[in-house]
Formats: sequence, structure tokens, C-alpha cells
Amino acid sequence: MTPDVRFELLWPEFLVAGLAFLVFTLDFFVRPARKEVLAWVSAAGLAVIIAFTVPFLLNEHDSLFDGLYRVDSYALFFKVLSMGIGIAVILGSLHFVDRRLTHPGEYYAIIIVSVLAMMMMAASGELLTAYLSLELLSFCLYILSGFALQDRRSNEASVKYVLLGAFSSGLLLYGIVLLYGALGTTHFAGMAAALEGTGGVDGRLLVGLALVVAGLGFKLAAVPFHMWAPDVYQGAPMPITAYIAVGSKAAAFALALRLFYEALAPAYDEWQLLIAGMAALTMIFGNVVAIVQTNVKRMLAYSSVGQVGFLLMGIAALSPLASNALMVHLVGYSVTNFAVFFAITAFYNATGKDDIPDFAGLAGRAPFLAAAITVGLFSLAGLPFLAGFVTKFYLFSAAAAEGLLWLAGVAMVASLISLYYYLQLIRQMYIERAPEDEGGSVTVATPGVLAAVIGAMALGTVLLGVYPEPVLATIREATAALLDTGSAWPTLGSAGQ
Amino acid sequence: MSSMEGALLFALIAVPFFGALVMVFFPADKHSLIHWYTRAIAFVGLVLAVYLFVTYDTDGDLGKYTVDFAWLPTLGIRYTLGLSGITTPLVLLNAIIFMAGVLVSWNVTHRPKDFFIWLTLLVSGVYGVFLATDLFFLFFFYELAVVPMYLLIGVWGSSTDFTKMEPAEGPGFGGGGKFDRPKEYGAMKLMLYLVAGSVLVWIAIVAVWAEARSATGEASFAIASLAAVEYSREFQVIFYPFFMIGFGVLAGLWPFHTWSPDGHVAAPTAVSMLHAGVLMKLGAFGILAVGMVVLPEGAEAWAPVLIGLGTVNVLYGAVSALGQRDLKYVIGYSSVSHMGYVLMGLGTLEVIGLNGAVFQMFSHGIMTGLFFAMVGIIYERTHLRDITVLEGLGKRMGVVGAFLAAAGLTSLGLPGFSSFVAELLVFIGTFRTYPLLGVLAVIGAAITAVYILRLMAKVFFGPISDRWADLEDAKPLEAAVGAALVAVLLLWGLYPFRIVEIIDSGVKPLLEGMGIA
Amino acid sequence: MMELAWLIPSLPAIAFAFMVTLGKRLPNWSAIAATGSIAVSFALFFFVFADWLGAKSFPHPENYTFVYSIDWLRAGDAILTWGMWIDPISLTMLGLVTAAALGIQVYSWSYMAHEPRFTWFFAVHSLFAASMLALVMADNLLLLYIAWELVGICSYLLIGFFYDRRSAAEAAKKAFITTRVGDVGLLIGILLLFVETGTFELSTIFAALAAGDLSEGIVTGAAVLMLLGAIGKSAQFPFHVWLPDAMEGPTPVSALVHSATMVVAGVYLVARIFPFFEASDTASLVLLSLGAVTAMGAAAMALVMTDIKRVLAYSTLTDLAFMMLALGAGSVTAGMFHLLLHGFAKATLFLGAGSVSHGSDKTDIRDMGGLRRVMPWTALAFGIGALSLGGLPPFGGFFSKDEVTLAVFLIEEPYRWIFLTVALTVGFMKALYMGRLFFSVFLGRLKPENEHAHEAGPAMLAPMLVFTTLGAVGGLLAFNWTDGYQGFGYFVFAGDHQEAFHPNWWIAAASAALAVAGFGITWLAYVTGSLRTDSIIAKVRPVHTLVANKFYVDEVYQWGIDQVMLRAGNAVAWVDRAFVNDIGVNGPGIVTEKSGTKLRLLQSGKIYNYALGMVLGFLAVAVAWWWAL
Amino acid sequence: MELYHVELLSAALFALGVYGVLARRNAIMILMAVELMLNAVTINAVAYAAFLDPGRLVGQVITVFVITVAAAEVGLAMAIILRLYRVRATANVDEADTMRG
Repeated sequence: MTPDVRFELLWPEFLVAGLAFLVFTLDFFVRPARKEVLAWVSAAGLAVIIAFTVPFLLNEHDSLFDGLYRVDSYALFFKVLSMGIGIAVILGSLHFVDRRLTHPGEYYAIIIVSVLAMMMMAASGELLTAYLSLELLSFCLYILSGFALQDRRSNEASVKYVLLGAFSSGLLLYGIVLLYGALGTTHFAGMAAALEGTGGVDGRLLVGLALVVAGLGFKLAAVPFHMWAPDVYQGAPMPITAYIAVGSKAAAFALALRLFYEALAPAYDEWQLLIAGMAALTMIFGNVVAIVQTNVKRMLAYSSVGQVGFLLMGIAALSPLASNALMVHLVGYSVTNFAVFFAITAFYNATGKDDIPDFAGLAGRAPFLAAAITVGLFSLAGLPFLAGFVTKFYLFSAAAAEGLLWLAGVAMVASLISLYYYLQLIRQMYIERAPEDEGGSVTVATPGVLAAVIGAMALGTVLLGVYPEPVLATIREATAALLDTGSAWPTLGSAGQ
Repeated sequence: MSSMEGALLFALIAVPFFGALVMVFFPADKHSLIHWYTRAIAFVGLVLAVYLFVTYDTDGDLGKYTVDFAWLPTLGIRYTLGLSGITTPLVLLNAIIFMAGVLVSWNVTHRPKDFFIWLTLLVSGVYGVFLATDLFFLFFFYELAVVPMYLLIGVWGSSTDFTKMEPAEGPGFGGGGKFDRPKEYGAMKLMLYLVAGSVLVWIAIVAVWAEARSATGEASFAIASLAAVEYSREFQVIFYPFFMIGFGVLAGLWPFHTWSPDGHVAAPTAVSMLHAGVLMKLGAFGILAVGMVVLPEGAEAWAPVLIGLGTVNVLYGAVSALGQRDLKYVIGYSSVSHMGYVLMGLGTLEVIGLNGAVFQMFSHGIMTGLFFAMVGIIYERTHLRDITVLEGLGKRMGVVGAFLAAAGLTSLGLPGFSSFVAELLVFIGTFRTYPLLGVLAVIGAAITAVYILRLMAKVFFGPISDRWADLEDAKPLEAAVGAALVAVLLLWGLYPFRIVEIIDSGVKPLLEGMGIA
Repeated sequence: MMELAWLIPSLPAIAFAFMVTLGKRLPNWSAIAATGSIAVSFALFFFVFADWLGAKSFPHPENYTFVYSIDWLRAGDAILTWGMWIDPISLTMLGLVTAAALGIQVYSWSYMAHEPRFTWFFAVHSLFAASMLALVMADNLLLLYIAWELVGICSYLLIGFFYDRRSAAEAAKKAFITTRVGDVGLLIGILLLFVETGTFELSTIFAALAAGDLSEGIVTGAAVLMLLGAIGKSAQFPFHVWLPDAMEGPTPVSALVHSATMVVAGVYLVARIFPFFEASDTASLVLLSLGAVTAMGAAAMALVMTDIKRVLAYSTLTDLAFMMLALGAGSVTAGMFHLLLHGFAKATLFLGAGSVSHGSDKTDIRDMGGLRRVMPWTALAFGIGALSLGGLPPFGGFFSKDEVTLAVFLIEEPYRWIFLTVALTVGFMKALYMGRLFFSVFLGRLKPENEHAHEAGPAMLAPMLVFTTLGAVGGLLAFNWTDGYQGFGYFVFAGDHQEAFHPNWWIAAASAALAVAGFGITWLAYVTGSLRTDSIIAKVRPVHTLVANKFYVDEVYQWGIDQVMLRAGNAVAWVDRAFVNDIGVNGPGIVTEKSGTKLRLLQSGKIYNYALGMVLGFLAVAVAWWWAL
Repeated sequence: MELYHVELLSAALFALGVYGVLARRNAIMILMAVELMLNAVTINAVAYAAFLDPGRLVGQVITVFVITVAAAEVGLAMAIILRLYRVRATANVDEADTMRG
């Protein structure tokens, strides 16, 4: 152990953990009617921590515990992103928790713990650390997805998630250990060096890599490791669905990006095509199956499976440009999905329905929600003036620049397919008329806080689509850190930076 | 070009775009305010476009950069706008059709706010495509122009159900059999088709960008710098079809045209006008200003295919129109046929042919706008578009009939109307390159005469039924729109010197840039 | 005054614009504007004519002049200008057109007085005059084509004047589309020449032709293609079907557009591009054959028709074919001369026919007879016109017919006798049908129901009588009256075939004898009744049926349109929907959706299946890797 | 004893675990099968540490963490399965298939 570990660099993590405990504790003292306070405390706490973290870690670049734990701008970016996602989910959950869930204290505290896990995933510089933070995140999500205790589906989702999650963690761990056996280390940097040293790929390495891909693929919900996703998305409480779709995915990609860029880059030639193939399969499968869905959550689940395919392109292309593209797409994806999911949450809060035909005539009943959903869906489909257009354009350009034009082509076709089912929902909202009976003509009210979150996300979607440069500048900073520690780039230098 | 004109170009896009955004905050039930507001936006655009057209300096070069703003430097994307001899008339076309479309939409009372917001956004997208000189933004606006279409058709459109119609008497009104075309189908097909086309374009854009980046080491989406790169012939031959077919889908290129009649038929009047009048031109414009400019060798290699498909368009569209029984379907297929001339002109890769193609874009835009405006009036009054049922309307709707006849005569290439000149130039270009196809194109114009006159004779001539005893003719506003459009057609038909001079000033440098002429 | 020649077509055009825009507000001014403008144009014609005669010491080798030329369009290397070409051929036409238009407008004042769409009639009439004048003065093929099409559309509008009559609407459509088919050929021919020579200018094209820059194939091709346009407009076989139907229009229209002026545009075109026919024997032979076939067929049909205007229409066809024969035989002089005199005579006849139907509300000649008693002036005019067109000396028609016959006589072997026979036969038939028409309408017994019929008013009679006079004495133009004017052939000629008047007495005698015979036979049949037409018809029943049904050409065309073209339209429309759309467009969509339906079955909802999926995924990854290495 | 002996043992154990997950219908049994897989991991880790990386304790540390995580996981999973039992009166995962397709 190196003695001079700069523990102070972990302050943000400590603070988040502390916040979680604070909320757990506060829960005992807050009257049931006033549980809202907990949400505000959680959100405000995370906001304060963000405000503290950014200046605190801005120019730090260090690795703690002999490279186990990184403190760099890449990690910082994801820390802030994670906490931002946490705030959004907490505020977005407010009314949902109020009306449909019990135990709000635990709910918010667990979300904060999971934020901590996400922060750690992006910072991990070693496989076991990565595994541990990943498990921490998973545990939180297992609980959260089953949080609607009275809902059979929530329970079913939770069971499926936890059993398959445990199974996948078994695969991942076995893979990690095999890699350890093959390369003699679990540090990313060391793995890269060892990979460059080894002439061929032996059985251990191969099986180990395949298992790691399977384990991570589960987390990312890449085909064919995605099968839990639709069920869990559908069963989990609505804000948690959003959280899984966005937060868990962002963290998993943060980890995957670092792993592939820092540890596995030397074997680029071996895995590029594989990841590209997986990406293609994922985007096609996700989008094609989404077409035939009738439940909006399930449709969005498949849609986000499809999105994973797009994101995987960023890994398959492996270039500075591609990593930037992946991250900006991730940001755009997060904002956009939140806009859609929270708007659907608002609808569900008011009506308790979540099948696509239930949205008929929403444009008349709740113009704001309909507009937000439309903005989000159009962005997901990659239409202009919205985040999705720019980020997809970026991502596909980056892929093409690395000779993966075919993959970009597949992705564009997949986007086209996705447009079809997005339009089905939009058609319900704008073209179909609301059913006359069963209160179909009742206006759907959206509480102020939720409306604010939805509005902010929709606005973010638009802003990112109109002028993405500031976000991109930040991302360039962040990936610079990734590349500093990364090993030699197999294909090209930093052209395009 | 001065900074003043740069500001004008900027305003041309910004006024409708931000105008639409501002409209979001209007109270939805103030219909009159919304109508007048949109008219004002359209009028501003018209004034700007006319000013730019009138003052256009034909001695300049292709693509005058006037607005330049680094937007996403990592990829080399800049927000640059410019005006060329090719785009100047097209911008004017867009302004005219938008103005006309807004005016004839006086009867939109179902959610007019949403309608005009989408319509205005669409128009700003069209302006953007014409003015953008950066490929990214061109594509950006291209998509923007397509997207609102779905809702515009889906919400405000009308369905056609041939399964409920009585079989037509007499030959030739088969209309392609009994089938049902709900507006949602038309809207969805149109949307998916156009986006599918843009996917191809997108692939090609990205491929060209990546190729240029690896050749020059510099990332740029500026069309001019992309065009300056020497791509290998193989690359060009592979990727030009992506542009050609991708943009061609929007231009109604056979066999990717079927979205167009179905879409036009389902769309509300103003949208049909803008769509057939302007939007389809975006496709042809894209082939010209992107495909040919960036990949000239590819364009040369594929020119025979393009011109051949264009000929198929001409004949196939015309013969198809012959068999239709729905007024709007006739015009929809006529658009397919007329866009064929544009494609043929592009396929000639020859200065006169290209002049003709661009002029035909303008001319067909105005003409088809007039068509749809008048058919819209008929439909609004009679709630019918079935040619086999309508008869003798000329007695009651003389003005509408006259304008429709003017559009029809333009469409069959009657001298005095601008389409004649445009088609003549296309014919000349074609005769110089592929004389046999030129012959077919001229024959296509004759078939046009058959279906147009057949339509006129059926719908407007003959004895009128008592059913239409109190049918109302065009209102003054509608008549004014019709008269204005006819005046434009006549103006450029009788004395096309100026407009062709402008177009020529854009076409020549373009061809020089391609290494032809 | 030559530089003001551009005003000749422009004035009626301006009048048109005035009437279309302001006609509804100033209804009283429209007829004045129309007639006034054409009157001024008519006057201008004389000034231009005088100028031309003065400027060109007559006879002159270069018998054309450019008066005015403006840039109309510039694109690439194509510079298109609008200019005027004034030579004896165009001057002849100018005179005929302005005179006919003026006279017929005056006639229409009273004839159309009760029409609600009076203004529209005069507006289109003015536009027609403008386009026709532009056509004859065009110095380039493009302008000619433009004017050509405009003339066609005016014809369409005028035939369809009574648009609420289904038959009128159909006739208008038929006329436009039929001529349009010919125009396809014309346009292709023009474009062909443009591609070869780079210009539409007639002078340049002729220079290239003279210099031998054009290959023989191009010359013949261009000539035949342009001939297609000419026979469309001049309603020659096989495009003749529209002209008889075109009589649905008001009578002044039939007079002006469909006999005296517009239909001769085709003849004019052939005369205009005559150097091409001179250069190509094949083209000339085509021209001759078409003329012969049309002349025979049309004359036969004129013999059996019973509608007064239709008889005149078929007679027009015959005469147009006669002009074509002359041109095919190489004599522009004869062709133009017949054109001129036919114009006068036919105008007389149509105005007379209009007067008859105006006064008696009848159009079928079987319902008429003895009308000279109630409308003597009309009878006089019609009679002279009929005798003239029938080719009876000393009326004008005899001279022009004689010129044509003579020209045909001068054709080289081996076709000479064939065409001469045709010409003489047709000359005989002309006399037959003219005699039949005149005698059965005006002579004989007045039917009781026609007793109330009345003579036309002065505004109608005056133009009629003027044309009658012109037609009667016009033949004198053929003679060499002065040293300066050595006959029509010294004025209108092609190339350097200036020729003085030189009659061939044998031919003249033969044709005069045939004319007399023709009128004599009809006199016997329709006046004295000593010759029973019924029995003659009964003897040649099948032939009569064939001719009375217009050789079934209309039926063949109708069949072609209904069974071929419209069926093709239906078929393509169906293919477009069933294949291109339902399979090509919907197909991928359906396939995608079907795959979605199938693929979702993979998602069974069972945990162990999901785990199996993951294991298989892992295996696939591992195997793929293994295999790739 | 060679490394590959241990590796084979571990692989066999892992495969058994995987088989258990795939073949069992009872949630508890599935959980136990997962435990089997994790045990295979620990054996492997220790063996690698002993054979390949004797100076350091990476393998052992992995083992310790895995055991801890596995314990937590079982606790969590049991709680969730208990809810399944409460709601559906069975721990058979066949019953938990209302969401599919």
C-alpha cells in the first residue's frame, strides 16, 4: 500500500455517502405527511455536492490506491452527470412516490447510494473495483425495481433482475478472474501493457474476455444479454425505469469506455468487429421488436436497447472522436429519455395507464406533456433541432471515420425503423381523438415540480440540438484524461481533436 | 455581397423559425390573430426573397458566403449561409408558395395555431436547405422541412376511400383499383420514405466527410471544401447513388415516388402546395447542389441512369395520371411526371439542361401550387374530388376553372407559361445528350395534354347538375392568390430573360467546378 | 413603318390583356378594343406592305427583312431572340389574317350580340389574331412554335365556347389533343434542327441547309417531323378527325379559325420551311401522298355529309389537301395562291352558313331549300363563294385550282399521272359537293317551317359581301398586270423559282369542263330532281356507308384511346398501387413488422430462458473470436 | 498438482452452476447455483494467485470480496424472492412470466 494516498480527493464520495445516511436517519424524524422534505433534502444535498465537487476536482489528476481509483476529469464528468441524474430522478419521483410508493426515506437514500456507485464506476481503474461498484449499483437497482410492493409486476421485475443480475455477475467475475490469470493483473493500465506483450490470445484470455463482454453486456443491455431489460423496465416503478434506462446505462458505459479504451485498446483488432457486430445486432433487434409493442414502457425499453446499439458504435470505433461522440450521445440520450419518461410518469400518475392507445388525444388533454414526449421521441429518432440529431450525426460520423461506415448505415436504418414506432405514439397523441368515455376528456394535470423537470429536460434536448458546442468542449476535456492514461492508439493519433 | 444581405439571408430563415416559436405562446383560440400573424411572417419572407431576387448580382460566383459561425468545430461544422443563382429563384418560389398557402388556408379552423406553427417551421427548414452552404446544416434543415409533414397531414389531412365509391362509368378512371388510403397511411408513408431517403443521404454525407478528412487531414462540412477534394473514381461511383437516390426519393424519383401522390392527396391544401411546390424541389436541388457538386465523376457515371429514370418518371407519371379518378391523385401523379423533367435536366449534365431543370423546379412549384390551391377550393365547396362525379362546374366556378385551366395549360407546356420555357431548355439539353429520351420526353408532354384536358372537360365543362346550384366561386382572397400565381407563370413564361440569366449565373460556375463546360 | 411591324400582333394581344383583366368592368369597351386593335393592325399591314415594296426594288433576290429583334432568353450557349421575318409569304398571310379577322369581328358584333360571354369571345378572338399574326411573322422556329401553340389553345377555347354542351367540350378536347400529337413531331423537328445548327433562326438554318451542313437524313427527318405538326394543324390525314367536330364552335369561329386562317397555318409552315422539302424528295413525296389521300377522302366525305357546317369543314379539308399537293409538287406560288383565295371564299361560305343558321335555326341541309327567297343577299354571296370554290371560271377559285393542277402536272415522272388524276378528280368532286350544298340550301322549294327565316343584318352582311367580292375577283391577282407585277408567281415564290403567269390551256380547259360537269350533275339532282340521288346511293351502299361513317377513322381512334391508352393508364395506375406501392413500399414495412412479431417470441418471460440467451451469447462471442483468430 | 487441474475443477463447478441456473425452476435453487458459480470464481482466483502471482495477494483479495458480495447478494435476493412468495405463494420462477414478448 502506498502511504501517501490523498484521501481528500474522495470527499465527494464521502459526502454522497454521508447524504445517504443523513436521509436514512432523517426518515425516522419526519412525519409521514411531510416525507417530501426528504426528497428536497436529497436533491439539494446532491446539488450542493455538485457545486462543491466541480471546483474541488476541476484540475485534479491523480490515481488513488495504486491505480485502483482514478480522480481525473473523465471521472469528474461522470460524477457530475451521475449526481445530476440523481437529482432529476429524485425530483421526478416526488409525486410518484407520494401517490404510489411507501417508505420514501429508503427510496431516496437508496437512490443516493446508487449515485455513489455510479460515481465509483466511472472512477474505477481496476477490474475488481469496477465489479464492486457495479454490484453496489445493481443491488440498489434490484431493490428499487421492486419498490412497488403491492404491484405484482414490480415484484416480478425485481426477481428477474436480481436472479439474472446475480447470474451475470457470476459470468463477469469468472471472466475477471480468467483475465487476471491470463494477464497477471487486474489494473487497466497493466492489462494494456500485458496485452501488448502477449503475442497471441490464449484460451484463458479469450474466454475471459468473452465472459467480461457478457457480463458488461448484461449491464448495458446489449443483445443477446438484454432480455431482462424489457421486463424490468415494464415492471419497475416508472421513475425507476427512467433511472435504470439512463443512470445505470450511463454508468455502465462510463466503465465500458474506460475498460475498452484503457485496458483493451491493444487488442483492438481482435474485438472491434465483434463489438461492431453486437452493436448492429442490438440496434436492429431492439428497434424491430419495439415496433410491435403496445405498452409504452416496454416500447421504450426496446427503444433503449436499440440506443445501446448506437452507443456501442462509440466503443467499436475507438478513436478520440468516437469517445467524444459516445459521451455526447450519452448526455443527449439521458436528457431526452428523462424528458420522455417523466412526461409518461406524469401521465401515469394522473391516469394509471401506460398502454400506447391510452395516449389518444393527449395533445388536447395535456399539450405540454404531449409536446415534451414529442420532442423527446423526435430527438430519439434523430430529427433536427434536437439533441438526437446532433449526437447521432456526431456518432455516425465518428464511426465512418474509422471505417465503420456499414455500421453507421445499419444505425441509420435502425433510426428509420425507430421513427416508425415513435410516430405511432405521436399519432395517438396528436391525430387520434381522446375516447369519449371513462374520463378520456379530462385534462391531465402535471404537478409543478414534475413539469419543471420535464420542461428542463425538454429544453436541454433542444439546447443540445441547437448548440452542442459547450457540452462538447467539456466532453473533450474529459476524454483527454481518458486518453492520457490510455495506451497507444492502434489506428490513428489525435486527428480531429 | 454585403453584410446587409447576409443579415437578410439570416432573417429569411430566422423570421419564420422564431416566428413559429413565438406563436407557441399565442392563445389558441385567437384564430384571426394567428392567421394575420402567419401572413405577416410569410409576407416578410416574400419581401426579402423578392428583394434578393431583384437585386441579385449575376456576376458573382457560386455560393456567396455571408453568414459564418463556427458551430461545432470538432467536426468542422460551421453555420454558413449563401445565395447562388440556383437558389435565388428557389427561395423566391418558397416565399411565394408559402404566402399563397397561408392565404388559402383562411379556412383552417381546426387547431390553427398548431397548424401554422408546423407549417412555418417547415418553411424555415426549406429556406435553410436552399441557403445553407454547410452540408451538415443543409441536412439539418432538410430534415426540419420533412418532419412537420407528418402531423400536418395526419391531423389536418383528409382520407380517401376508393372501396366505397361506385365503379366509374366509361374507360380510364380505374384509379388503380379499389383501395383505402387513410390519411394516417399517407402521412406515415411519406414520413418514413423521406426519412429513408435522408438516411441514404446521411450515409453519403458521412462517407464523403470521412473520406475528405482522411485525404486532407482536416474536418470540414463546407460544401465548397468537400467539393475541392479529389475523391477516387471508385469512391464517387459508389457514393453518388446514395445522394442521387436519397435526394431522389424526395424529388419523386421512380420507383421511389409512391409516397408523393398518396401524401399529396392526404395533405391539406396549403401543405400539398408547399409539398409538391417546394419540398419536392429540395430533392432535386440536393442532387444538383450536393451530389453533383461534391462527386462530379460519380454524377457523370450515373447521369445516364438519372436521365433514364427521369424519362420513366415523365412517362410513367403521365400514364398513371391518365388512369386516376381522384382530382388530387391526377395532380399528384402529374407532379411525379413533371419532376421527371427536372431529373432529366439534371441528368444531362449540360448547361442548358441544368438551366431547364432549375427553371422547371421554379415553374412547376408555382404551377402545382396553383393546382392544389384550386383543387382545395373545389374540395372545400363540394367535398368531392371524384372526377367521375364532378361535372360542369365551370358554370358556377368560372374563376376557379380558369385558374385551374391556367395551371393545366402550364402543365402541358403551353407557351406563354413558364413551364414551356423550362421544359424547352430541358428538351434542348436532352436532345444534345440523349436524343431518343428527348423524344420520349416530348411525347410525355403530349400525354400530359390528354389527362389535363380530360380532367378539365370532365370537371368543368358539360352540363351542370342541380346539385351545384348554389356552389360558390372563388372568394376574392382566393382569386387574388390564383391571379398572383398565374401572373408569375405568365411573367416568366413571356419574358424569361431575367430569371434564366440568374439561374445561368449559378449553373455555369457549378459546371465549371465539376470540370464540365 | 416597317419598324412598327411588331405592333401588328402586339395590338390584339394588348386588347386581349385588357379584356381579360378589365373586360368584366368595362363590357362595352371590349368589342371596341378588339375590333379597333385589329383594324389598326390591318391598316398597319398596308403600311408595312408599302414599305416592303418600296424598300426592296422589286423583284429582289433577298426577299426577307428583319425588322426587330430582342433577346428573349440566354442560357449557356443558347441565345434565343424574338424577331420578325417579313417576306411575300408572310405578307400574304398578314393580309389575309388581318382582313379575315377584322371582317369576322364586325360580323360577330351582331352574330354574338346575345351571348352572355360576349367579352370572352372577343378576348379569345383577339388573342387568336395576335398569335396567328405572330406565327406568320416569326423569324425563328421557336417563336413560330410558341405562336403555333397559342393559336391551338385559342382554337381550343373557341371550339369549347359553349362549354356547357358536352359535345363542344369533347370537340375542343379532341381538336387540341389531335393537333398536339402533330405538335410533338414539330417540336422534335425543331429541336433536332437546334441541336444540329445551334439556332432556331430560320435564316441561319436555311444558310446551313444551303451550305450542305445538314445530312440528308437530318433534312428529311426534320422536314417530315415538322410536316407532322403541319398536318395536325391543317387537319390532314391521319389527323383530320378534329376539324369537322370543331364546328361545334360559334360560326364566326369556324369561319376565321377553322377555315380561313388557323388551319392554313400548316400550309404556311410547309411553305415557310419549303427549302427542306426542296432538298428532300422523300419529304416531298410524303407531302404529296398525304395531300392526295386527304383530298380524295375528304372530298368523298363532303359529298355525303348533311350538316351545312360539316360539309364546309370537309371541303376545307379538301382544299387544304389541295394546297399541300401544290407544295408537294414544288410550287409555293400555287399553294399560297390557293390559300389566299380559299380563305376569301371559305370565309364567305361560313359567314353565309352562319347567316343561314342564325336566320333559320337549322343546320341540316335536308331541312333547308329555297332559302334564296327569304335571304337573297346571303344566297348571292354563298352562291358566288360556292361557285368559286367549286372551281367554276371566272371566279377566283378556278384560277387557284388551276394553278395547283398545273403545278401537279409539272411533277416529275413516275408520279405525275397519279397525282394529276387525283387533282382532276378532286376538282370534279369539289364542284359536286359545292353544287349539292348551294342548290339544296338555297334553290328548290322553300319548306313551310322555314318561311319565318330572315335575312341577316348589315353588320353581318357587309363583311360577307366584302369577302364575296374578294373571292370572286381575287383570281385576277394571278395575271401579270404591270411590269412591276408579273403575276402572283412573281411575288410569292420559293428560292429562285420566280415565275410569271403562264397558263396551260389544256389543263385549264379540262378542269373548267369538270367543274361545269359537276355543277351540272348537281343541278339535275337537287334542282330539277331528274337525277335520283337515292338510287345512286343504293347502288353503292357499302361505299356510302363507309364514307358516311367517315371511313371509321374516328372509331379506330376512339378504340385506340379507350382500349389502349386509357387501359394503359388504368394498368399503370394499378401496377403502381399493387406492385410498386403494396409490394415495393409496404413490403419492407410488413417484413419488418412480421420479424418484430416473430422476434418478440424469443422474449418468453422465463428467467432461465433469459439466462440461456446470455449463455448462448457468451458462447457465440467466444466461438466467433476463436474462429476469427 | 498443476494449475490446470484447479482450473478444470473450477470450470466444472462453474458449468454446474450455469447448468443449475438454466435447469432449475425454483428461485432458491437458482440462487444456490449462482453461489456455485461464485465459488468456482474464488477457487480460480486463489489458484491463480498461488501459481502465477505468488508475491501478491490479488487473488485472495478477490476471493474475500466475492464472498462478501455473494453473502450480500443472497440476502438481498432472498428478500426479493420472499416477496415473490408472498405475492404468488410460490418460489417457482415459471410463475413470474406475466411480462413477456
